[in-house]
Amino acid sequence: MIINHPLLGPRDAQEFTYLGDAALIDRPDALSFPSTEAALDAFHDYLYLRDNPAGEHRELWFHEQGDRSWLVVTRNTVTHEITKVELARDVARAKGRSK
Amino acid sequence: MADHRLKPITPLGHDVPHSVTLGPVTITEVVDTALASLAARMGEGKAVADIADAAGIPLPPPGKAAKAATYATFWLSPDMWMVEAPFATHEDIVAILKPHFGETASITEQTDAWARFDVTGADLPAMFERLCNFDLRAHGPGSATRTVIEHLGCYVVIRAEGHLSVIGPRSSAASVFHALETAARSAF
Amino acid sequence: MTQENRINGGQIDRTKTLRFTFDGHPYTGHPGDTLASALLANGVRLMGRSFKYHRPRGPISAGSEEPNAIVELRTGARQEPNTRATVAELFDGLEANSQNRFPSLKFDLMGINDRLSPFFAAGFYYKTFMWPASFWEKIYEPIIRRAAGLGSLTREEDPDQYDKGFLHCDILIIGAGPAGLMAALTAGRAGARVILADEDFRMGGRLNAETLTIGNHSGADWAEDTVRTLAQMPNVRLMPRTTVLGAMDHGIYSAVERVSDHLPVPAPGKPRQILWRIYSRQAILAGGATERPIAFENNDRPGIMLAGALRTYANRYAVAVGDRVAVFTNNDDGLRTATDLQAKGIDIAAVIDTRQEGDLLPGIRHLKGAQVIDTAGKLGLKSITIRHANGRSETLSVNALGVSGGWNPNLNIASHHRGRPVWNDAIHAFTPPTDGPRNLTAAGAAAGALSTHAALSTGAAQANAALEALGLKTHTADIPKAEDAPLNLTPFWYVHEGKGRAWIDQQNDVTVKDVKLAKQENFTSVEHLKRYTTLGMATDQGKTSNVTGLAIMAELTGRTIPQTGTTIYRPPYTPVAMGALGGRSRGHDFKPTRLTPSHKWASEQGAIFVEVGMWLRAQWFPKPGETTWRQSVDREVLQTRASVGICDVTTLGKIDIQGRDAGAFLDRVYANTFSTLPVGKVRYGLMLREDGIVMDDGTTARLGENEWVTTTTTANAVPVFRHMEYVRQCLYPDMDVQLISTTEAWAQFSVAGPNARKLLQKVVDQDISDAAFPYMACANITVCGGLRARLFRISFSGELAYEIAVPTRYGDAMIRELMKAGEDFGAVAYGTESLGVMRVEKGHVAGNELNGQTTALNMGLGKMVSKKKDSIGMVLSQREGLTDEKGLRIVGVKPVDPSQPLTAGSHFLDKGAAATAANDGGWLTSVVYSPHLGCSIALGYLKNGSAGIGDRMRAVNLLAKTEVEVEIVSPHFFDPEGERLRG
Amino acid sequence: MRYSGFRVIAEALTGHKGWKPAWRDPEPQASYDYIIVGGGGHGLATAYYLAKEFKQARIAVLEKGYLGGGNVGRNTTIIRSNYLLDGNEPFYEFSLKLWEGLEQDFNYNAMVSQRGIINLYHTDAQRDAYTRRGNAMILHGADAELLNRDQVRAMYPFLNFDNARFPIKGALMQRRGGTVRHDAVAWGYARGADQRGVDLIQNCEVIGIRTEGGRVTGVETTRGFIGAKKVGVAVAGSSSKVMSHVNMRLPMESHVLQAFVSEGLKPLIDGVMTYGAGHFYVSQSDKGGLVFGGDIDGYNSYAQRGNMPVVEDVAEGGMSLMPMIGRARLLRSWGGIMDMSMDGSPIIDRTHIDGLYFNGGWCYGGFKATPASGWCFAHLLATDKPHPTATAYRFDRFRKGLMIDEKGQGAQPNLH
Repeated sequence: MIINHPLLGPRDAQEFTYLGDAALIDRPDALSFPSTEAALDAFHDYLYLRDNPAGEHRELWFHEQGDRSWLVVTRNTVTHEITKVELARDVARAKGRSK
Repeated sequence: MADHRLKPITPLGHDVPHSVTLGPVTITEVVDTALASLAARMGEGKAVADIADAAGIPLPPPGKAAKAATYATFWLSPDMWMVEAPFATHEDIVAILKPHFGETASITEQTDAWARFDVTGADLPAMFERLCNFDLRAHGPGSATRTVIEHLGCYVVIRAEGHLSVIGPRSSAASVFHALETAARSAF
Repeated sequence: MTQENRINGGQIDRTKTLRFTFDGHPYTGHPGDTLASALLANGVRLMGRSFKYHRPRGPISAGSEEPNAIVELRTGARQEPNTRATVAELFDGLEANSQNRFPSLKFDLMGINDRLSPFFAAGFYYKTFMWPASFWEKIYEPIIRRAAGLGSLTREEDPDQYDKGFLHCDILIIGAGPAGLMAALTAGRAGARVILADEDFRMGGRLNAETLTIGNHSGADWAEDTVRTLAQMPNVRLMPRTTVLGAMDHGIYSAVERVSDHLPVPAPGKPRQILWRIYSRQAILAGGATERPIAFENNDRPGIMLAGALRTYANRYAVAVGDRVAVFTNNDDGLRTATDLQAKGIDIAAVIDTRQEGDLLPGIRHLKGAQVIDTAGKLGLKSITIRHANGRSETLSVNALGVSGGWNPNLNIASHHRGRPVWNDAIHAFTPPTDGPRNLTAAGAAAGALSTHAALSTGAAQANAALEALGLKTHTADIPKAEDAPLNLTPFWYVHEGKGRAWIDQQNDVTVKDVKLAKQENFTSVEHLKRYTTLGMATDQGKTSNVTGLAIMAELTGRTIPQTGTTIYRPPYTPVAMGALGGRSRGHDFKPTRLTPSHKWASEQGAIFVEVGMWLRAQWFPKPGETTWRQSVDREVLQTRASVGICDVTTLGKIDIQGRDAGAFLDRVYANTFSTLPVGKVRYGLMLREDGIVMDDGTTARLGENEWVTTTTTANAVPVFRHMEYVRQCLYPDMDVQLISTTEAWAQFSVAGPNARKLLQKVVDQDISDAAFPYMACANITVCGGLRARLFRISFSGELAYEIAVPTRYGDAMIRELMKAGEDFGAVAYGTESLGVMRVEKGHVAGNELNGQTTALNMGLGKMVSKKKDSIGMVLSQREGLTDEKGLRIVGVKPVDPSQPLTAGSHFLDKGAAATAANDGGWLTSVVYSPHLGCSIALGYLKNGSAGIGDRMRAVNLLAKTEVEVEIVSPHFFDPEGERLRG
Repeated sequence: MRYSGFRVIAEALTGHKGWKPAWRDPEPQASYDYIIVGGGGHGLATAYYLAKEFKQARIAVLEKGYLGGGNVGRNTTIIRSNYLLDGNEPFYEFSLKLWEGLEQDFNYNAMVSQRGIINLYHTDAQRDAYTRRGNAMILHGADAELLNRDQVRAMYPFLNFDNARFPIKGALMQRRGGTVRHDAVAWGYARGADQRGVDLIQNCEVIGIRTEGGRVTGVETTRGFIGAKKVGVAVAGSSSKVMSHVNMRLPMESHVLQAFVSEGLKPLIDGVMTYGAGHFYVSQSDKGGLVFGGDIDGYNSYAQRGNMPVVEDVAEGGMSLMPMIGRARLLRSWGGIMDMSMDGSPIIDRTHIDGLYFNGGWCYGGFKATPASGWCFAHLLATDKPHPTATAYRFDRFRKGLMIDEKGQGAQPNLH
């Protein structure tokens, strides 16, 4: 596969390490829950449950053998066609994540 | 140059840099360059660019290398570059760079993290197509990229027509060198 | 023997004669021959035996689709089983042997299977050999396994090298027949970067096999001219002997180039083959088509071939397979064989044409509406029996028969993304799918355009389409004049008459009867048909048989052929040597080797090295007179604890962390708090995965207000760095943190033992007295008169200890300097074994305890997980299953009888408890021999362990049938109060 | 119709006219007591045991393609019970015991062949881990042996003992491990189920699950609605797709695993072998092909095909372990879709919908589990209680922190 890196252009996917669903960016804030149980529920859903779609999938790839950017790649899991590649940092910021 | 009694060895374990010529190419260990990573602190991109400009340190865009009088650089990561300088005058490169950048940048010594092999000769693409997926036929001098050579992440910096550097992890210098030699023998 | 079947013409170099042997008999051939063509020239038709029935077989093709003529090529370690004689390029001194026969090809005892064939119908083995149960492994299967298989490997290491590489192009053209050549010419002239790959050693495809003309040239001459023109273009790369194996994602194609297979041995330093990954922006499949046979009784005798192959042998290789030949066809292309061969002076006995309509060939006995219903000739064809349209039978004496049931486009690569082939009623064959790999089109016969003219024009058209897609200027090419005859095929798959066997898949001996049986037993899905009968599973992957088989199934089930569908086309297009896929990564080059900065010195000391991930580390340093490793390790440990020892610890991962938020960042990635650490201090950190399990541990030093350096375990250096980047970029994108690995930049040595400070003070330029440099201090210092260095007062051994780091190029000098400075104290170098002994004595966890399944609580470090801040893993570490009071706890273990050795991996059982899972009390993780305690000691995870301190249990190793009575003790065997490291 | 050697001989002598269809092709009925979604190995085994062992009736298996077309028809045919953890080992040992009597049980020769499996080790730490595992296996009633280097060498002298980057130091061996002819497993269960009245309905894809008041009432299919009292889903590879019909998000991802077979070769490798220093495992089929594989491609995929990096990685491992295979040729590759779960272990459990049951998450180890998976799923469907060997395979183990993580990789499916 080839991932069209937003900064570096087309790169062989072999240079990357795959993590999984880009929803992993949406990590809950551990200190924001009224109870430990509520925190456990939220973290369970966050860490363990996946949409796992047959079709378009936003997912995290790390350019391990390249520039060490984490990317959010929008890829079809049936055809492997890639339609969008973004820097994960930009995506995280767009989702309102900061420090 | 620090005045101490320790004698360095090259990445391949020699007292002087090793060199070999195979057909039209020559592969040489290069140890006379000091390296440091230069990373702009959050929100300091402009400041770092200005300081670098004043200090004679070019900051090339992604995929590129650049050279000025004393310093040469190539792009590493977003807001991060590798700075090269003559070892003889810049052995403690961090100590030299830091005063320029102060708290605007994070600077880390990288000199001995890497083993550099310069490859010179005609038809380098014929050799490198057996090593990595970096398309040398489509990239000219001033290109720099990280690529995988024999499972190792290495930087390839094209210095000039018929001259490039392979900069690989120092601990694996022998493996990188062996890969270069094997590819040269296979290609030529 | 003297090439008795050689005729005039052909593309062979008669000026040179090549000698070769087959089954030990010497023969001769010429450059340009394949093994098969040379054998046929010498009158040898019998080249192999079939898989199941051991039927005598000769080649049916002249290409890579060959199912029958497969041989063991070369001898010794280079012996290469299952090599298709039809594509093996002849070289001087070639040695080949037939395979899957005993004792000889002509007399094969396993031929008995042919007599017993009624018992070996499709799937028979699923229905028997079940009783008694134990007989399968002992009796039935060994017999079956011995009989199975085709060629053999020598079991010797393949002596040849293989290479791998990467090529880039605008347009990849697969196949250099008329379509591919025309496409290359068009794209090349337009200036595109073109790669033209063809599996043959001679480009031209069918043009080399035909007498057709292009313009004013013979097709073969046109091909040669065109190849010469293309070779002049710097933007065109010609790759003969290169098979494109498969279509991967996003325009990447795998291909193998046979660099040296046409040579006796590869030239020095040169590979036998190269595996290429070709990165293309556009690709054109111009791989031609494969002729398919018609099934009829005894259609598998040597001498019976595809009609096009008979032409190839005559026109390209100048070989008359027989001197009296018949042709059996359902289409006009088959007629060409008759006319071509007749023009070569070969006697055409008859053309048996299943079609009623159409013109008759002049000057040839052309029988319309006729069929071949049987053949004779045990080791080679002697005669055929035909049935005329009027029902009359006739036997014709012939020694070669060409069969043509039509042509199947070689669409495989276009279907590698599982696109379904499309049935084309004009040629009665499947053509490439419409939903094939993106940016791949097909041209020529591969696209179903079977005439020469169609090949040339579709080749040019697809090249222009590709150019347009690339935004390049198209090139209007003149299409030279060429034949454009239709195929005129009337489908005819098999002769219905006859009680005998009519082969479909010749190698695997799948016959029409087997397809009928599959239908009878309801294995009617095309996948069931394949799997039940083994149709198409042989080395040719059914290139000549699949479509015929499924067409017959379609007829039997009353479905259409497209309704029946095909099985799935999978890479590789033709079988590919494992060596090529493995490339250079084998033997010692399987993975890169990482050497420590002190490697050269350690080698000089005669150190024993051990693989630790990619690293080679000194395991121990034997001294003269030491005969066992224990003697060396005991000495190293005792001397370190008594005085001082030095160990290269460079392999630990080092990550430089800078930025104004570095402290806050560390608080997130580590379970404990770092932001409060003063400058100049080091702290131990515990890193959790988000699921609350321990990921890694190590120390982090604060060298400046915004400058930190973290160490990771050797094994986790890469994943920890990746994880930190993930936290930095994906979770906290606005934190001011910069990361870079400095693992290799510094040579780092541990100096441990009561005399560590005294030793170090001899090389360190600054004061490192306890007051100036207390426990857990760190600083940038200089050594040996001014070399920049880093010093950390940390201890893994439990001794007064430091880690000192210098730039890697000075690591070799540093270890020599340290050893020299230590001479007064009897300093020793120690390796990983001693490191392990001392850390177990101190109860420090390492890899065997940090196994990805254990928690901080398990390790007795539960208190380190701060609940006051958000850190990765903090929340989920609180789950009930991970906080069970009765869960695993780390313990120390000692044998009650000190003379008894412990074994890591032994399980705890209570005294008297049966060895069952219900009584499993945990296991011993790490075992060392402690020279201080004079016995084996261990760390272990014990269920409900904290309650068991002082108890006695059994450490049982059921694998070795040993057990040791042990005492459960604190994991801190040595200096539990830690007085020594503060000394 | 009963299969036997006598029958084969009798049929051979009479032109094979008497063989009956291996199974019927019935039209779906309006409703069933049990619908098993998925006619792969696990689904067919479930139906077979439901009928045979749990004496249930009115059972249908719905298969979107052809019977046995799932991963049971696309794997490397290995059986073994060499697991480490308490949650797994009893189940896989139960499965191995079922394999040992399977062919006589369902009257079909699936060529269950216990030629042994060895896991090579190359470091002391791997040896220690295998010692721990081998002991755990024996404690659970399985067989295990630890071989030293010489013992491995005696068994397979052609491995790379002298020129290896990571020298072989020994192996964990399970002699009862081996291989089974994979398609025959599906066919044997299918035929056995059909003979016991189970309707096997091919080309019938489930496109919806109908519920009423929190209870399942049937399934929507490409051949219309079919009512059911209980629905068991056994569609590994497509689990998330099917369970999304009831809005369930599962603790798993779908990944592609490639596998490979060489051309037929005369016998070389008797048993099954896994390389401990690279991603490579191999056995040799009764037809002579080397059947081998390695790691998953590592990215979410439903494409049933992979890419070159894994092909090369596997070949590198193979060449490093057995340099003699350089001149053997890879004949065919294929790709199957795995339910890669969050801890590498499966799920056999009820769902939040009454009457809807789930079986999946088999990662790349589902084939060896086929008999026990079918048996335990049938047990759950018939009795509403988990089988004693499958009590750990619950959905809520992640919430409770009771993961069954053999490899210790945590909640990242592609690492298991």
